[in-house]
Amino acid sequence: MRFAKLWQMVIMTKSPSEGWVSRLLRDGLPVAVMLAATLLIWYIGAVWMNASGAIERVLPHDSPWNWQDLLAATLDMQRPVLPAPHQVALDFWSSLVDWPIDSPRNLLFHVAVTAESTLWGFVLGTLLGLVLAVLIVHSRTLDRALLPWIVASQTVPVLAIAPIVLVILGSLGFSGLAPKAVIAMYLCFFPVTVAMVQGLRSPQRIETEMMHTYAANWWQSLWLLRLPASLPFLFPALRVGIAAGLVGAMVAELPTGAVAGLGARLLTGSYYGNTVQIWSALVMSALLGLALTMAVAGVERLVLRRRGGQT
Amino acid sequence: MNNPDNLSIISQLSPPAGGRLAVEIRKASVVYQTADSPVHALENIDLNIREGEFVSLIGPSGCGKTTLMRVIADLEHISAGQVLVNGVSPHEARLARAYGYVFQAPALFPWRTVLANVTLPLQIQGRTKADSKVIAMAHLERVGLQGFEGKYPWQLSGGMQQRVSIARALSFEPKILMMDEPFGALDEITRDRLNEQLQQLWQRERRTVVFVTHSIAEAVYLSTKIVVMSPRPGRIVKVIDSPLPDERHLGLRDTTEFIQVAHEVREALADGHHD
Amino acid sequence: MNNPDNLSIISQLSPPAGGRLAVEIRKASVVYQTADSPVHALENIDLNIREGEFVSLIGPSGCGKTTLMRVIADLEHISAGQVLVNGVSPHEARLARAYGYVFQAPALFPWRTVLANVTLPLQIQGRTKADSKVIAMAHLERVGLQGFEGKYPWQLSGGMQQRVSIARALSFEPKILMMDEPFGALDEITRDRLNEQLQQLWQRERRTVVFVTHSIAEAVYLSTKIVVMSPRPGRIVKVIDSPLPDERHLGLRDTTEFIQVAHEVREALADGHHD
Amino acid sequence: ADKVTVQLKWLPQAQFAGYYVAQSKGYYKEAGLDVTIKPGGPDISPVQVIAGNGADVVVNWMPDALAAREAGVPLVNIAQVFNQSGLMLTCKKSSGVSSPKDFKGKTLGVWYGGNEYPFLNWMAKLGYKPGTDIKILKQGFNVDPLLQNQAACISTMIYNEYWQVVDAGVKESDLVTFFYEKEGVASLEDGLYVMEAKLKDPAFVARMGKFLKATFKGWNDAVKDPAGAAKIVVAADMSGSASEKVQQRQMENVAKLITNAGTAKIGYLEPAAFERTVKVLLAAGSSPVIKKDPGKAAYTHAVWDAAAK
Amino acid sequence: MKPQLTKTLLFVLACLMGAVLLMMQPAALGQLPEGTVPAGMFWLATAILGALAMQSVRWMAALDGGRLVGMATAALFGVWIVYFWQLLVVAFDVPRVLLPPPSLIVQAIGEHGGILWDDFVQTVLKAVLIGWAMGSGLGFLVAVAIDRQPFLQRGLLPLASLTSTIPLVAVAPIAVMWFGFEWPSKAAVVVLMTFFPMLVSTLAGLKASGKLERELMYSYAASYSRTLLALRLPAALPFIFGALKVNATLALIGAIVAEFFGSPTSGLGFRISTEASRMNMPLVWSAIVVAAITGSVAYAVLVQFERRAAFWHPSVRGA
Ligand SMILES: Nc1ncnc2c1ncn2[C@@H]1O[C@H](COP(=O)(O)OP(=O)(O)OP(=O)(O)O)[C@@H](O)[C@H]1O
Ligand SMILES: Nc1ncnc2c1ncn2[C@@H]1O[C@H](COP(=O)(O)OP(=O)(O)OP(=O)(O)O)[C@@H](O)[C@H]1O
Ligand SMILES: Cc1ncc(C[n+]2csc(CCO)c2C)c(N)n1
Ligand SMILES: [Mg+2]
Ligand SMILES: [Mg+2]
Repeated sequence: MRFAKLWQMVIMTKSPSEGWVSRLLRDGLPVAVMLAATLLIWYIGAVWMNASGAIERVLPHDSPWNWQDLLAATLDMQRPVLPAPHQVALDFWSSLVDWPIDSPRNLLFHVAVTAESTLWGFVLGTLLGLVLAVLIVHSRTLDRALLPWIVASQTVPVLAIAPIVLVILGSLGFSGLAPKAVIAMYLCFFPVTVAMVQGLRSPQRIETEMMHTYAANWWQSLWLLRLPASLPFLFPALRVGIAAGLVGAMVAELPTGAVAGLGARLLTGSYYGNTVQIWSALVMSALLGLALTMAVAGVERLVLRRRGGQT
Repeated sequence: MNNPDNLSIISQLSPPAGGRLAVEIRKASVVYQTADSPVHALENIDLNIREGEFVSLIGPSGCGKTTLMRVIADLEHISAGQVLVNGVSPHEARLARAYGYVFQAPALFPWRTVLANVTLPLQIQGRTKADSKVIAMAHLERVGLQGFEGKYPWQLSGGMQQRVSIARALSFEPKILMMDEPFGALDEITRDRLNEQLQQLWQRERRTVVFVTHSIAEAVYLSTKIVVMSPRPGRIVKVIDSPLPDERHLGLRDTTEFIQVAHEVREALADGHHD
Repeated sequence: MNNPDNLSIISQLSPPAGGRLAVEIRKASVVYQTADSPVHALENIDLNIREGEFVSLIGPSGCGKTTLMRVIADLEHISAGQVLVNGVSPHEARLARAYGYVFQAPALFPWRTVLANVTLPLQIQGRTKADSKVIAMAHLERVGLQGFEGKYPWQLSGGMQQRVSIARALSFEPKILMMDEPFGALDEITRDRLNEQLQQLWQRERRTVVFVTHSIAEAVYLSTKIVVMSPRPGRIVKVIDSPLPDERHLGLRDTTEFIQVAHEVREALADGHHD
Repeated sequence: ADKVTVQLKWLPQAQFAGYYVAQSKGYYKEAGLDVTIKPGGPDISPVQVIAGNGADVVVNWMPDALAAREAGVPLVNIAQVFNQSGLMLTCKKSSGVSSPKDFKGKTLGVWYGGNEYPFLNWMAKLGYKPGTDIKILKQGFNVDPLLQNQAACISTMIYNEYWQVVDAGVKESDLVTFFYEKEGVASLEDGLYVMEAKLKDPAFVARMGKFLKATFKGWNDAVKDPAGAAKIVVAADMSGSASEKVQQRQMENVAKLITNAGTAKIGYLEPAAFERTVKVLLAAGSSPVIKKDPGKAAYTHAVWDAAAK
Repeated sequence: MKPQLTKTLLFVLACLMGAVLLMMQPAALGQLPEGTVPAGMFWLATAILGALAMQSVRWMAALDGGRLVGMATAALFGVWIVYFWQLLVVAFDVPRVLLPPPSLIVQAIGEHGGILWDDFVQTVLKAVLIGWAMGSGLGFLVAVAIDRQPFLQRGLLPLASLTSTIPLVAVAPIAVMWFGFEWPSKAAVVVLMTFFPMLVSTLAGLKASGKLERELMYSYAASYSRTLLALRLPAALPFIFGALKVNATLALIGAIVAEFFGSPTSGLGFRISTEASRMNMPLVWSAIVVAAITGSVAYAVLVQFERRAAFWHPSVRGA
């Protein structure tokens, strides 16, 4: 019961008075139409892009075939350039129901692996981002010396040097989850730092001066004014951050031996020429990304509600 | 350099008769360093404020009213001269929580309820939760906001918000109440009502109040002493001791006595307003 | 439902004697649909504004002054009743560029110079560049801003910005000038000066002006007709035709005649102010 | 038990069946070893891993290992599992390639990361200048460039990628293949390498000896029973992508590269084969893999001898 | 203010001199005889220099002055980082395949300047620039096009957020399959990565103009296109530039990573991946340095453009 209520609060997007039917119509209908359009384009694209491959490898060379054969062939290829939506859906579904949840052939198994390193990276990255932001706001030295380098740090293609990072961390004794979490963290912390620097500085002068007239100390100003004021900045950054962390975690899976996880699944799909598998892993990673950002958005809503529902 | 000296005589002519000095300002100057040229926000200011006085600062934009308030509140440092608050430096006075400051905007924290906003300074002073709550509720009642303590600031009208801000400034019982255009953003009717309430509050408690306003009527209605300032550089043009009785009501504003004082203030303002 | 009928008699009692009707409002209502309950922003409003009149709307916050202005300016639709501007619907009047609107904030485009801001409506009307510039310069001079045409808005003080906004509204010579608390954010001295300039402008050109203010003094000083409104639901409490002479100066404000009208307005306000 | 970590060169597949079989059948445990098998992948350089102390022994190809030696990571070959090269160039007939002289003007897919040197050597021999006479593309992990006709030929392994092309629907009769072994540019592939410094420790040598012995036992089993090996490999694949059918076929082909399986010579590095590889590598056109002959220090039979005992 | 400046500069100079002296020690040059470790004195000197370096940055930061001082502080900080990287990597004898000292990286940049230039041309001038311009441009145009269609917006934006969570590692192999191994496939990845941030930002930017300003235009009976040009696009500029800046780094990273999945034989990503597996770490790091400098310069250039174009915005004019 409590859970149901909580869940309702999480998924609630508009004021409760608005009927869910009208909400569904207003928000759901456009999405449904766009989805349908996407599917249609996808099918057309599948036929279009697979045609030459089908003619070359699938359709008989010696006997005649008509366009229906071609159509059927393009939508049911072993190694399509673009698999048809129903192929992906079937593969996706069968991976979920045909295998036990702890089997490496079940996508949820990989979701769990990737989500774990993503979440660790997210938590660590958020903490790092918070600490850096507090330090930067606190110290002019760090503001001037560090902030430009934090921006520059993001122009280093971490994804490109993930293998090196992994080896270096490995030589320091970190292996398994840790290096993946570190790379996810590297991508996570930046948006948090930038937003929090902005957020911690968002209190107007009048507000900081008010705290000054109360003779509040640094810690009290931080805790009572700066942190609460920065929450509206923090949450959008967290949403960006967790998506970035997912990318980091998946990339980091490749050089860890691609043992398990959605990134590994993508890689091996590509390696074994299993295009359909790539696409269902891709769909799954997009869904995971959506779920994670929605979870953050849910927490945001709960927190903002606790402080009165407005920012 | 003779003009200010001239003027300072005025304030020195009214000696600290009726009580101890709450604020003592001697030859204070404030110069802001800006990119192109220094701004003389205050020049050679002399001013005494006795305990229990209601002093209004009035003058055109940029004449240094806010700066003067900020100097007293230790939010700004003087470039020359001396300032004493309750006999000590503004810094010590601030640490001793000698004053409450009400800004032009209510500056309430939107993530805190009305009650939590009022308890904020108490919490910072280390009072217990229960204590703070009792005190805060008492002050909310005093400004007529009982029943609203659970609301969030944006659920209140502008006038109510400003009253919360006043309750907050009063809550830790500061000796001095500093108010910088507290009613500037309100409509005239609400403003009148708050003026009346502020008057009654001052009647009851006789705290020292330093008040900034742009409205002549407001200054005359509220104050026992009106300080008229002029800009570039910021200085005091005239200090007018109000002949009005201490007990006041809004109807007073249509009396000739009131109009007389208002006229005097307007003339002083026009004198100082030379651009 | 009888009360408004009652009140509407007042405005019907003053027939369109001295000129054609610029604005004609008959039994107009505006209801906002909100999440919980509908807000009756305006209810059964009757109002005639003749050409060349200077009409002030005054009343407590939320009484519908802005809504009324917006209805006339075709920024809001009425839920019931009828509104005519220059004899046509507000929509047609807007397309015919019948009015200039001055908002409470200056609403200048920060990426345009002062001059470019003023020429904007002229350009939209399809005037040539050279033409627009000549007209804009003339209007900038009229509000005392010659020499500032090359500056950007943020390089001006609040009062100067508001004057730019007025020059912009005047520049395309609209028959009606709508001003929604144009001086609300300014200090009293600057405000006085702009009031004086506005008065002189109206003297010279006798445009129809609809003006919203919170200040009784301002309303009395400027208007030929003062419309006092009250909230929940928004309605007209009283329409006061000013007995003051058309030619006015700031000194007028200390006369008994002025104080008399101000008193009348204040009383009407207090009547409508029931909360 | 003694801990041993082995870093593979590629994803878990039958190419490494010997190790998985030895692990699965408990041969390592019997030898008193606790072996960790780290799978590789496209972004894993076994050399970096062993230099970063992430493994005791790595599976690597000789060009890569000798290049690492020159770059300051002194790897030493302790055993050569594959005594034949499985590397080949696979072309579509339809692209107009039927012999090496048809390469001119064509796009050829090549694996980088050390594997390009034998190829460049070959092209140098044929007299082609990369970039002008032929166009080279850095091939990814799969055979798409050939299927999408983006390249006339691509690099494949006889035990793996070649069959992926076939599985994709291209008939074997439509393909032309060039084996490096036959073109005389082959270099030694999967071998076991350790850091030189560690070999000074007799205990390490003994441990590796036990490791080799158990590993060879695993390889012998795998070669004998490809189906069983495939099952074990599939079970070890945590990505859930490997299939038994594919792995069994791979194992059957890998078996052809271990011609000495089942004999006492399994895993023995023939000095002559080593010399041949070095020669190929030293002569790779304008930029040879290695600039100087590493000499006999680059391999040792000490561990193999210990295992043979 | 002036003496403060001189004092700081002198101190920085003294620190740098000390740094040069320390760098000339055998331990710092890696010239210690095989098997010996640097002496305690060396570590002591290093620690003291570290403290001095921190102090010098602190003083530099405390100077009054605008962006120039800020840049100088950041530069000084960077110099110290590189310096201690060099010192410690050599002194600890960290294997070159793990982390090469900066000196070797600089040397590699010098030696392989030609190669790196080719890589730069291949990756940055072709894939990144074209992809970035196309992706951002397309995002902008689509945003303007669907600005008037709330239905399309409500339908597209959730899909956009869904798409934006697709990791580029998944897209890159598909792009190579579809568009070939040359730069168009990299550009395609970049287009996909940059399209949605620009779309979303521009849509937000077009909504950023104040209600008052929009009503002003309405009261002038201004046309849709007029309002767009005179009001809404200028007001959207800060948002558009924000997206351009984010996209610049995204594009660079995207193109480089995409090159891992098949490429011609040049390009920064190609260089990084092939040289890494060849243990040529100095060259790998050279390519990374080229990428990082490119990204930072692009960012800085965009900031300059923004200062010109959105000169009126409070964040630019420093109000
Ligand atoms: N931080 C500052 N830096 C530079 N000049 C300043 C600063 N603060 C205020 N000034 C200048 O000092 C003078 C006095 O400002 P102050 O704010 O005290 O005026 P004020 O009387 O409160 O005006 P207002 O009625 O507009 O609030 C003005 O000319 C102002 O421009
Ligand atoms: N868009 C809206 N939706 C719902 N209610 C509205 C809206 N705009 C105004 N109102 C309500 O309509 C009433 C009249 O508002 P209006 O802005 O016209 O008042 P006003 O007299 O201009 O007040 P003020 O002096 O504060 O500007 C108020 O109660 C207000 O809350
Ligand atoms: C990045 C990269 N791509 C391909 C290879 C070549 N390679 C070596 S072993 C092996 C397995 C064959 O099934 C393959 C493909 C490599 N070393 N590195
Ligand atoms: Mg002020
Ligand atoms: Mg209004």
